[in-house]
Amino acid sequence: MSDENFEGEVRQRQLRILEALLFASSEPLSLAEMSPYVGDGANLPVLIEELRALYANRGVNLVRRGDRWAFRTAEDLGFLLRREEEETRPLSRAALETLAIIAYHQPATRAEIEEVRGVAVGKGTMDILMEAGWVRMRGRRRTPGRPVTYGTTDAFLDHFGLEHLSDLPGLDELKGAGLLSSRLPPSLQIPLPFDGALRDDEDPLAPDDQGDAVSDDD
Amino acid sequence: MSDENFEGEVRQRQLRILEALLFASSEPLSLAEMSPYVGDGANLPVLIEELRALYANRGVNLVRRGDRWAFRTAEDLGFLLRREEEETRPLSRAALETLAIIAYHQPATRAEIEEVRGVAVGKGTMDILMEAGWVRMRGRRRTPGRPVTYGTTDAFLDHFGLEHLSDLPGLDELKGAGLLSSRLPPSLQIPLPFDGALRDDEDPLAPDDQGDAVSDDD
Amino acid sequence: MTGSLTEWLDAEAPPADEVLHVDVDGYEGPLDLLLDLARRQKVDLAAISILALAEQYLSFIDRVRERRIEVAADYLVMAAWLAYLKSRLMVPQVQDDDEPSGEMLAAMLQFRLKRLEAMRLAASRLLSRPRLGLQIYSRGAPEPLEVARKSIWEASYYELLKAYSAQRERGAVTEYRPYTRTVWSLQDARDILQRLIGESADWIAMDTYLEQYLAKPDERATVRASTFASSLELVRQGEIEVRQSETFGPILLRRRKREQP
Repeated sequence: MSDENFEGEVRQRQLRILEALLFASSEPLSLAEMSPYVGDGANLPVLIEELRALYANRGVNLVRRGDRWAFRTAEDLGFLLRREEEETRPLSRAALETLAIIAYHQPATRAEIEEVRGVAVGKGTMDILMEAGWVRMRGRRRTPGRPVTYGTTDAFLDHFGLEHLSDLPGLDELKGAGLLSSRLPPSLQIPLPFDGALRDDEDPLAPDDQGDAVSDDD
Repeated sequence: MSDENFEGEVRQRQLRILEALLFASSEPLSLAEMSPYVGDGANLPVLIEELRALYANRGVNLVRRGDRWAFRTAEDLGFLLRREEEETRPLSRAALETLAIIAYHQPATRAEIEEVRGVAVGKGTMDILMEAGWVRMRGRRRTPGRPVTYGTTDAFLDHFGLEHLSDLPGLDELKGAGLLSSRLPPSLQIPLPFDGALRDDEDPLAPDDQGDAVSDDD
Repeated sequence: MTGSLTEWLDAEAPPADEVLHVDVDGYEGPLDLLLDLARRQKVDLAAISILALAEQYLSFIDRVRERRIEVAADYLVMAAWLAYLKSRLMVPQVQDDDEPSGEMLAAMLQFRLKRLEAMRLAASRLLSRPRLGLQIYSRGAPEPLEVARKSIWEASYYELLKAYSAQRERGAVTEYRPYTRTVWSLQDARDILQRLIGESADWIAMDTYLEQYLAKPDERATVRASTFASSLELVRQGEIEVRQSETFGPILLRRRKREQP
């Protein structure tokens, strides 16, 4: 009986050593690597199997990687440990300006947007607007280079509380709201956004069309 | 009965998540850090205590470090696991003494440390302790010159295997002998290492406070 | 005095980065030296003879200086303090002495030595604890918790319209032509007024004189203002007279009759 007790204690200690070793190791360990720590008399395969069973239903499992062993967090908890956090961020000025131009001038190509803005439109800016779900690629203009045409989405209308694109205020309304000064050349026109599916000069996008290739320094 | 079963399952899952979280992290985690993973209804202190008891006699223990928790290999296996590579850069005597004085006398100003050691504290010494993550600037003492007060961190507790500052070796003894008084002559009131937010005579550091300006030849 | 001087002078060299603070043979300041001397008395610090300790320190410093070794200032300050302490301990206390007694000074020094020794002991106890990375290990293969941050973009309708308007306005090619007003200078007004009044001695309204100039609406204000101001100047010079019989009534002007000499 006391012999059994003693054996149980030895075994318990061997298990504890294996536990600590596998926990602290940065790499999975082979039986040969663990053996010197546990002592000669130990039956490592049996001990490892016991440890595996012990951790089978826990948050951490003992897993086999080839001939080596390691502790890993349980697979079913993986998604939990990768949490998503939502963060509200104001749109940058560049993104806001680009969005506004697309809204009024759609369908608009990148070159057309840049003409109004007077500066280049970065790829990041377009990405943000597409990620926000407010801008979409509509098609390709039937002109040399076949540039992608951009337009707004229903989510855009939804976010800004518009029923139709035609609800966007025109020249007189913008002036009335004090957003445009009254001393503007009479030639200045505010376009009426095009709300339809495709314009005469637009081709639909092919299903696998990834849009314009944009250089990195853009 | 099925309600009890359900509760038991929820609890079991919460324990598994905590286990996985604490196993996955090499740094101690606070309850606030763990909370978003476990869900709202969980009673974290109770769950942590259950986990601690579960691992109490294992090769890996759940230990408390200040207000944080971490899995660490069991202390009694230390001699077995001890690796060949030793400390890359042992602390100088000056740094070690300074660390001890800060730990036992905190919050302590540079002048108080210097009084105990009877010699100026080099800037390098403080830098080493702060870089190691063991010492931090706590605030500023509300006395003329508003000197910075120093204290230890949770990483200090973690490194030296202490749950709380009250676990500092020989603390009661030193306190009893009146040796933790930082100013002469030894008064009747004997301060204890203080880990709390800020003392009555301490002001918080401004966000951009860089600490004491120290001359180069210091 | 126990131990030989050479033994002390052979003390281990200090680490290079601390060398500035170690000026006397590997000691870290006068308190460190005193503590070492005290330990050589081989008794409990509580039972130490402070007087003997002070003497040992002073003779140690003397010997070091005999060897023409620079002694750092704080060692000398301590030496001076210990010499003072020695004198306080050896001379009987005078009544009504404001300064602390020799016994109190000795007790203070003893306290500081005990406290320094206690901190050294504490440091070595800390070091002998099982330490993380040496005897205790954290997770060797941490699996970093991933927090994927998803941005929700925020923009108001007003900001959108403002952004659009601002761009269009910026882009609109506007030719800036400064609007130039016709302004009557006071000198012009005075010359014109002088000419119009001539030698007329009758009261005639200012607006009547200015009739032809007031035809242009955008010049009316400047014509009236400048003319009125000039008329006041002419009155001051005794050239003309001005009269107004009621508020907002017409301003009447006439040439002032010259006194016959």
